[in-house]
Amino acid sequence: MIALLRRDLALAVRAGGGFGLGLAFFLIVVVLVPFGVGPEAALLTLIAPGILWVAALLAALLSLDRIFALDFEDGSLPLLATSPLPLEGVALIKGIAHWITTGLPLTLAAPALGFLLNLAPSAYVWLFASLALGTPALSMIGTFGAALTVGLRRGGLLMSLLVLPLYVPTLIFGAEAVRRGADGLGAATPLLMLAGITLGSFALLPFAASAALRVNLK
Amino acid sequence: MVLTVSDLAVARGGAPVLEGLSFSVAPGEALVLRGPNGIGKTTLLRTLAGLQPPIAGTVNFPEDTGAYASHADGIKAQLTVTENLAFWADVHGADLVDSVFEAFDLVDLRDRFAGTLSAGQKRRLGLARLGVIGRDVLFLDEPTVSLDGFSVKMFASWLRDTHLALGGIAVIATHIDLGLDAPELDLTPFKAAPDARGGSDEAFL
Amino acid sequence: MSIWEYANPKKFIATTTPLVPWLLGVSIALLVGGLIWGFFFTPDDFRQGSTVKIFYLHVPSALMAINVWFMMLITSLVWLVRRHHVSALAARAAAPIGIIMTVMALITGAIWGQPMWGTWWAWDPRLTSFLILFLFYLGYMALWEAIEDPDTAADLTSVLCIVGSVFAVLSRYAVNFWNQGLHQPASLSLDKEENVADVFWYPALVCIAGFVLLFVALVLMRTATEIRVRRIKALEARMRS
Amino acid sequence: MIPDLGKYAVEVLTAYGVSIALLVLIVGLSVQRSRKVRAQLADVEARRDAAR
Repeated sequence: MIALLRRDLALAVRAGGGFGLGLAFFLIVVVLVPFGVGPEAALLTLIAPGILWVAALLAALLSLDRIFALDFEDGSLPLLATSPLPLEGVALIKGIAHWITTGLPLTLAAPALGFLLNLAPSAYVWLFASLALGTPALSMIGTFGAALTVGLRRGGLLMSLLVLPLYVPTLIFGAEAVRRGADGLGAATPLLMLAGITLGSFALLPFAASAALRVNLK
Repeated sequence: MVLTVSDLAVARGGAPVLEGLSFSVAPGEALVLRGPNGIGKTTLLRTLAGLQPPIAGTVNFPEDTGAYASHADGIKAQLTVTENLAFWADVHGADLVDSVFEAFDLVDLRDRFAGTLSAGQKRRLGLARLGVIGRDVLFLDEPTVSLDGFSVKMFASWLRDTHLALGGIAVIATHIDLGLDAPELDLTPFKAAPDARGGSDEAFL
Repeated sequence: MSIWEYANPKKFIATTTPLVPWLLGVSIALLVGGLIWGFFFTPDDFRQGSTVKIFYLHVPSALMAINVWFMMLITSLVWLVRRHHVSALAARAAAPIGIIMTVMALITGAIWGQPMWGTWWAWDPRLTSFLILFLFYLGYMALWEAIEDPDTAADLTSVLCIVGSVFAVLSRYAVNFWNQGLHQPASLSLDKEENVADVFWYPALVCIAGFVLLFVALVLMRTATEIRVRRIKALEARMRS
Repeated sequence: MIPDLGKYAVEVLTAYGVSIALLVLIVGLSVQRSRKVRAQLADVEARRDAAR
């Protein structure tokens, strides 16, 4: 399983696309928002938590369809399915690799982008914590969505339609944690919920994803 | 270790394509599948390898000894030849032995990125994967597509002198003569009747 | 004689086809009766005025929107566990009815909300939850449409339905957490004090019965249609080979 | 005939109109598709019987 993780990370680094594109997309969305809503600092402070979370979510969504599609096209997926690796493990590793290549850089870059949106100073630590706890869930849910649509032509659009409603709870708790942190309220509850969603996703969704993969490989 | 198939029926897209197949392959032997396009060679190989369930009958061989290979060979263009092979060896918990590079004429290509290889070289790399994963029962679907005559000979001799000589088993679907001393199985007589039972759409007929 | 006998497609069609016109007739009679009763013969609410009449549409459609999804969850599980085709097809047949019910609950809710809260749309937890439910229905139906092989589609949509149900419940909780809301508590409560006055309640019960029967009739008819589509596919596949 | 709906007449009538339209829509679509598929199936069965 470590070999698979190493290979996926090496591929992400060498193919470019992996780390760079998601981050660039995140940056562009965050830069575009003030053009849309106006430069007023107070307004930006108010909406910054939500914008940062929505932008991170969209950036994570962007690279989801590559999770399995590339391995499906070149035939790696059936070979992995007949290898000694359990398919549940493959799905789990794919989710982790996606998080390392998109969720982790987004989490690290988000505080820097917070300055652009005039995020309240008290909110930075909460922004970082909520993204660190929440983005793994985004990756794992996305892995499940990618497994559902792996055999489909033009599966990307359909996958967004399937995955985005599943992202609702993560988004709500994530943005709420930052908002409460910014207002100086206790953000422990939403953070705990985020951690719960992430743990639950990692515990259960690999099974659902591997079930979907088996059906799609038939 | 024997591969035993008894009264097997397989389906493609829910409809039965082959039925009543029984054969066994002993260690050190190969079986070549013949039959016109669309008869179900790929479907049969995928079923044997466990990628899809049979609709009737059984396939028996020791667990975790089978490997499937088709023309899509899971080669990553961004990895070097060695890295590609090392990955598959690692996944199967096997060691990457140097003799594989010689057997498949990849010695000079070791550090080249797979993306820069020609189609034939890529196929050789894909087949070399079979040499590093340490699996005994191989299910090969048209393994020689886009190989030149020389490479076909090289693959055939690896199969004969290394894999089968060490007691391996191979079931091969191919249209060309590999020069193996292997029995052939023509699938045409096993074509499923139009009203064959057991397809997933049976309840609707 | 077990209930699973009706999971045979032919038996299902033979049994349900004669029932459908009767069910459809009774449900339409109940709906017309209940709605006329509610529309013409109930007084206006002292606080909400005549808008209370929307109640007879809003509550049954909202109830159905959730219960149809619940039925899809159960039939999906039955398909995954027992592999009865009729079960998977019933889930497929129910989804479009569910989405219509969800849209109806959203629209009547918005129209009702306008005079009561002064806005067409409020990000109220209940309304928002229905909007999310609408998205779930949309994704579920889109997945059915996108996959060619019917058994693959049945498997994948069933898995989606189960995972989706878990996340739908999570969303409901999350949305509650996010906004406390303007909506009155659910009208259908066993607690007498909170309950709506009987004058409003009896015609509403008739309407709910009408909605339920209409759903049953439609689901039986649509499942039979899906079975026939599969039969056409199966016959054509066999004729080609 | 129509009871006095007071100042909310427009809202109540729109709600009833839209809802009834939606119900008619789903019933109509279901019935129409059922008819079409039945005809198609009859056609396919006839062709199969002819081929036998």
